[in-house]
Amino acid sequence: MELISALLVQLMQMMLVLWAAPLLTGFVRKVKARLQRRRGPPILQPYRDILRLLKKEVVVADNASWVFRAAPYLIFAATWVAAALVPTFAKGLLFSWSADLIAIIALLASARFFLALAGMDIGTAFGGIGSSREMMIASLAEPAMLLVVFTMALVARSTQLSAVADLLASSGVGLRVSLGLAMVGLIIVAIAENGRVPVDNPATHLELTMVHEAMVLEYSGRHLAMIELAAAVKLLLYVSLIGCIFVPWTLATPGGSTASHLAGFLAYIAKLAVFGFLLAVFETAIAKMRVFRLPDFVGGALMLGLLGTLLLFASRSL
Amino acid sequence: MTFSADDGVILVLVIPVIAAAVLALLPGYRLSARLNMLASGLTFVASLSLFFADHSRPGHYLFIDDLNVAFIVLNTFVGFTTSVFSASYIGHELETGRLTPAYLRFYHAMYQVMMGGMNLALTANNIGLMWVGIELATLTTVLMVGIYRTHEALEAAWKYFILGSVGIGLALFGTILVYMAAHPVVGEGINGMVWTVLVAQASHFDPALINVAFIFLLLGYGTKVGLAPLHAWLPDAHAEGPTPISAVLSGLLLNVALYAVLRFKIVLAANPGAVAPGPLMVTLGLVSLVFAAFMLYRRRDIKRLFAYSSIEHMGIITFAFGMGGPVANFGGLLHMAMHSLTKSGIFFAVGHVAQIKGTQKVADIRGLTVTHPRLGWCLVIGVVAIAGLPPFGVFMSEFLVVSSTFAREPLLAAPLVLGILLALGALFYHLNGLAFGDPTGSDAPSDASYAPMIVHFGLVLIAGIFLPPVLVAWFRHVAEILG
Amino acid sequence: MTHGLTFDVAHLLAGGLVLVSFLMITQHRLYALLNAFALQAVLLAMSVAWQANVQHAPHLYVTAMIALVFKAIVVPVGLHRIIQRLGIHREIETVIGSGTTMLAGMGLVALSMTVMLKVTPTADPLAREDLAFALSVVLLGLLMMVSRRNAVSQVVGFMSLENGLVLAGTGARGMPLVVEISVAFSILIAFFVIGVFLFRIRERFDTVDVQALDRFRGER
Amino acid sequence: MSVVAFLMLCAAALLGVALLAAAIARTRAATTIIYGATLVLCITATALSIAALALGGAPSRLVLPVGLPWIGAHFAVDALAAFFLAVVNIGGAAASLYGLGYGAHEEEPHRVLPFFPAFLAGMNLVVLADDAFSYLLSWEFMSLASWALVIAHHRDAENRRAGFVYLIMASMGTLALLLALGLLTGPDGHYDFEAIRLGARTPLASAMVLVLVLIGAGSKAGLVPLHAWLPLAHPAAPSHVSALMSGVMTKVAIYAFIRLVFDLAGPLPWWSGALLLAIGGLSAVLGVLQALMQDDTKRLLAYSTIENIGIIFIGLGLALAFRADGMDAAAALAMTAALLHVLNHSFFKSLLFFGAGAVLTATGERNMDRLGGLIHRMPVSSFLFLAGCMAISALPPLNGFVSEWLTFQAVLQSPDLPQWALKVMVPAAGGLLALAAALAGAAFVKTFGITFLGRPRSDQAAAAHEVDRLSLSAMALLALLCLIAGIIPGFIMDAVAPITRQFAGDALPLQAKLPWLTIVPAFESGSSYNGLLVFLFIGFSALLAVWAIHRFASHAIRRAPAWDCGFPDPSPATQYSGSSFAQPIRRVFLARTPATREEVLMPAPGDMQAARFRLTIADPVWDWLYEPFAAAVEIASLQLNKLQFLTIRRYLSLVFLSLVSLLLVLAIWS
Repeated sequence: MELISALLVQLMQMMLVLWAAPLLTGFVRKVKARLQRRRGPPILQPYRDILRLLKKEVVVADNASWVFRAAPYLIFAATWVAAALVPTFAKGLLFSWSADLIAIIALLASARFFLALAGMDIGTAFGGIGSSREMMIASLAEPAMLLVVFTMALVARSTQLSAVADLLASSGVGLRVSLGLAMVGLIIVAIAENGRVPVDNPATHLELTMVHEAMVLEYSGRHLAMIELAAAVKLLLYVSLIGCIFVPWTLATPGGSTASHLAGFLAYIAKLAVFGFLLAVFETAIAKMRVFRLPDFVGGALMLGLLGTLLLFASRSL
Repeated sequence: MTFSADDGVILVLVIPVIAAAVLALLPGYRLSARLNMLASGLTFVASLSLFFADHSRPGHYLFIDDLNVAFIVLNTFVGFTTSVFSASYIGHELETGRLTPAYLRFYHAMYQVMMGGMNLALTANNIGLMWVGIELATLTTVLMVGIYRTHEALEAAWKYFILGSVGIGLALFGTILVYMAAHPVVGEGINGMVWTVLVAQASHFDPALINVAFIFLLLGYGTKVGLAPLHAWLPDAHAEGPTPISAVLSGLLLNVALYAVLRFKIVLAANPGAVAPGPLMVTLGLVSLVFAAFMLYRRRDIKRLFAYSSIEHMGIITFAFGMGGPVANFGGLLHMAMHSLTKSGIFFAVGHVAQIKGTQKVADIRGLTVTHPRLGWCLVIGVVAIAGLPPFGVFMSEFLVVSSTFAREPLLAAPLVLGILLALGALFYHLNGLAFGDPTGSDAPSDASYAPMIVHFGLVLIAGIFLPPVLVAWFRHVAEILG
Repeated sequence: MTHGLTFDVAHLLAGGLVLVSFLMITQHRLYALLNAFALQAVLLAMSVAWQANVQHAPHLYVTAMIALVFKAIVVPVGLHRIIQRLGIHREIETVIGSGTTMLAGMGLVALSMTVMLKVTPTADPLAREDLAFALSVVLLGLLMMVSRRNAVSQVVGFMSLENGLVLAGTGARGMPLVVEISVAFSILIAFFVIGVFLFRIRERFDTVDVQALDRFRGER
Repeated sequence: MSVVAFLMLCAAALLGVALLAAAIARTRAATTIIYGATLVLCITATALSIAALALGGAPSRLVLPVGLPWIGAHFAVDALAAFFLAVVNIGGAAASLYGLGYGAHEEEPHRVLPFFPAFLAGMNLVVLADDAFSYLLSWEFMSLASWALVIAHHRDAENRRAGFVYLIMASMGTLALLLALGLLTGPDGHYDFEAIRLGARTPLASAMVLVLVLIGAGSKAGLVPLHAWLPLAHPAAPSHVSALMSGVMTKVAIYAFIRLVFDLAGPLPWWSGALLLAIGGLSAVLGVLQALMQDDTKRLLAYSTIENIGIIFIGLGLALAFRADGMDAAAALAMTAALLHVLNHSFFKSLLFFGAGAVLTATGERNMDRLGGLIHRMPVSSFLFLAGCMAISALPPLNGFVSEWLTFQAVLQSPDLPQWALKVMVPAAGGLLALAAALAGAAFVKTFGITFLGRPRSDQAAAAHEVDRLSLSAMALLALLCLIAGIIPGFIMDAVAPITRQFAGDALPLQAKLPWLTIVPAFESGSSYNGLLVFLFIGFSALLAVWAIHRFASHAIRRAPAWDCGFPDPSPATQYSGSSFAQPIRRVFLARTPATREEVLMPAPGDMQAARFRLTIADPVWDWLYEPFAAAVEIASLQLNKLQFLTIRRYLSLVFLSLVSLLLVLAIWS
């Protein structure tokens, strides 16, 4: 019975991230449009896009290799698995012990790895631009993320997300400078990783400024759909990550009552809304950066992460 | 058995003399080359008998003890292999007209005289006789170095002669001083020059006197050993003389001179009041080692290159004996033997190379392993061995010397290691061009005689992996004698 | 009773040798140098003979004769010939000024004294003095070899070095092989002189042919 | 007969094969015979060593009456030796298998065949040796054999130079080790390791040993700043030998370090750990940055070896630090991580070098800027190479991730360290590690993307062909090992437990017992990772997606020219090249450093020729460390060489002066 419910929660969670992801994307777009005094597309537009793309035939460049065609599914799978391991409304997921925070980062890294390769497969100039810039950004964002993880793991003595959430939920930790730094760092990383303004503009098609779009330039039909979905899931993943680490109190505990799960679920939706809104505001407020200004921005996250880790000792030794 | 030490000793000394006389009279180089081989071979066999000779009864003039028997055997052995090599080498010289039959006759006779002189120096129990032997060997080698009668050869021979004579003079003065020191103790006459007696009585000698004596002997015989800064004659003599002579010089004469130094070191060590000989030898050794290592880089003549490497190794050996102690002495003795075998083997190879390519300039010899694989790889093996890389014997001796030194005198190990490394770098810097890359010069097939090389390198290889227990036990005993 | 006398005579002769050595390193003309050397040879012969007398060692007379005949007569005459034959000009090129040479010589003598007089007096005093003088003669000879550019004077330097050796050897009571050694050395010297003659070494005996070195050894 | 005896037999047999090769090298069948023999022997040795490890690695000893007299040659196999023997021989077996196919393309097989088995034998003997002499002998023999292999293609001046530099550095390392061993054995020559273990030594001596071993083994392993020879030498050799040098020989150096420092040197202070951390982190980051700048695939791989060695040394440094502070469990964790990475790196680095070799045989090109699109011509090789790239980029579920994950877990134990310096340094090292991992990802995206994807940049690349089956099977074998080691690392961690128990005083909890083959670094921390499940999840969800889409949505597909924002098919030259791919990272990390110099050559106004952009990549270590030394030798030899041209009189004065000075010494002292 125990197992069944846990399995149920796990599966619900996987489905949830899958279905909620486009919604979040659409919501952010909508809010952005409103803030820019546009009416903007309906919130459900992303679903429509994906469905249409799925129905269309795929146009593949003549010299595309199997990497090009396999990549979308691998990217999607890796992202999805990663997202499935992040507690959204309930912690202590059944399979959470199969991968910890570091593994989640690595899963996202593999997704990126294939995306970058796919970008280079056709052998066009834009694919190369996208891939090389993506890897440059990642080379800063990934270590920053890991340092943030260190900060939390050193507090929790574990890299297991549920454990971290538990610890932060138990008010024994209290508010720490280092955790605050970690949060800022994590948000910057999230922005960079999801290719949001100011790092990248998901709406642009001005070739020389785009990163993510440049890599997927050659994609069409179901492939593109997979990639778009994966991107949406990734955004959701980061949002729920931030949610579960820094607002862990609403998470339902395993074996808890259905009511608690329901409450957790509603709270989760609320979190998504809030973070989505904030993201939209942030994006409208700030302008896209030149590519070579990015290191300062993302490198800032790296510094914050390291600072957080070091300050941790200062605060621990109090 | 009825065999007594003296017979063996007599044989070792007499055979070369007779052979020299015969060779001086014989025309026809083929025959005399054969005879030369034969005589050297016989001497070698005779020397082997010395192992069974009893070492208890040292004579006034000659004697055999554990220290010199090894040197004699090594000496006669390398003398023999060199004579084999020289047989195949000299013929070519005759074809190219660098030597005339008359000179060849002279050459062979002198070869035997030189061997006789060195054997005399080694078997002598009398420091005067030892001096005579070394002088004899030196003068004959002087004549052989000049045998090509080219400007360079004469220049080299002349330089060798002058420096050698001064060395001889200093050594003699030292010998006289030793006698003077012994005089009050052992009384007048022959006894004052008998080494065994000297060692026995050394503790009563006047310290100040044998101190001076040792300085003169160290510098006098050190000139022969080729220790920097007394080395000047050595590179040119090696480079300009016939290659067999270079081989014998590097392989044997240097050892004999060092042997003389060791004899006197023992005397000095037996006297409590005297200065410790160690520091002097250590200093000279290190200077020679590092100096030669640097000099190796700028050599353009292949034979001069390996001559300098001889200086380097003599430096290591002198250093080892200067350090003293069972391990270091063992290493020194081993290194001595290994160096003679390896270096003479290298000179065999180099001799053939120079003959084939018609030049001694390193820059003009390229890609030997391509044109002459066997010769080229022999050279590579030789350089690998002499550079102190395993699995060859030099590695073992250097291992013993360095490790024991560092445990005792870390500061001394630094220059030692630096010198070894520098020398290795220089050798391979040259080898890179010599053996590898696109070949230059003639690729005419060589009628080289590989047997001597293979035997030498084979022995060095075996010694590097497995030393026969008898040899070891005996080396260790000698190491204790050396203190 | 005669000890004092023997000592003084030996001392006198040995000291004479050293003096003549000084004389030699200050010479500027070849012939004068040769004469000085001949004088030294004579003195050597006398001191050897005296030792032979004192030590009752007749074989030393042989050495004395060699010194007298060979060194005092044959070699100097031969060198005269060579000088004329090869037309070597008579000035001696010195490396360092004669004054400096003098001082250096003094220093060397002082050095040999200090070194030798450390020897405990128990050793035979005769031998001791002789050694001190012999050592200074040897060193002076070396000094001459290195401070003169001229081949002949270098030969002479070597010979005076050898005189010192013989002096020491004969001073050593009952030392065997002295005769043989002196003979061997005479041969050596013969080599020297012949070499100088054969190789037509006019001025320097530094080298046979300077160009040859640059051409062949050319490792510059 | 004991295990060690059998292993010695294998090594001896390898030497025999070397001799045989020297005899028959020029015959036609030689390649097959020799590599076949080495393959068999390596497999045997692997089986033996794994058996020894499985039996818990109780030390078994053997003394032969050879080697150093009055001591004999000692050989022994304990858990550590067994583990590294397995690493060596698996690599050797793979290389032999690859060589069976690859060797056929060798122009001068007689310059490779005799030395290949000798090299393998040398590496085996180093690990087997149990006394100072046999140890150093095998060590230098190994270097010598590999030197011969480096200059196998001796007609290329670059290779000769590489061989020269390599031999110098190797001998320097040997001499450093010799000094270290001399310090350990003491003056009266207790040369066998057992005696050394018993002998007591001062802390100072132990520290000196550490530094000397760091120089000796570190130069061989390629630690910054002693690494400069490595990117020259490893690529110069034939590819399967490069694989051995990079994948295996560096591991032998690691073994040397562990044996001498953890086993023989005795207790070490905590700062030794800090030292290792600093050097390791430096090597990791600088190595991978340099790798990213290279356009020569083999050189890139060589630099990435430096990075991975750095990672291993971070693990070892953590182990030392924890051990010094008595945190045995943490030390065990760090050491396990290091050992696991040793194994993993040997797998994927060999695989990658094989791949580079395959490209080399197929196209004759090492410069990736003249390659591209090979995935169409050599599908199998490219697939296997991709596996290698993923593994080395530490992507789950492959093996590279596991060891890095464990290293991170070890880093997370740092708060309990008492020393502040370490408290601060360890997370910093962790940061460097993360940076290195991310950059490695970039480097291998570049390698695979530029070489195999896109369109051919040269005719050779366009005309490439798949390589022979034997080479492919060797690569496939290694790729499979990468996957296995990635999804069930627990067994390996259990296998190395005796080693950590011996040298770190503790071991990880038994992994095999855990459900679903999960691995946990320590029970109290809830951290855990399960490669198998991650693998299954990804596979399952990917398949699910594919099935769902092809079942419910369209599966129509149409081929068309590339879109490329509407530029009609541009020339392959418009593709990103290797250096342009690396340009953003170069700008970020190496701008205005001596490592890179960019210059734009503008033609004079009115001049018709095009402007040119020149980029020069340099390894600053050359200018800072090696060139000055070389210059010093240059000058010194030049000055001293004047002594060769003095006149006889001057030489005489040298003699005279030394005589006088010695007499003076005597007159003044004594």
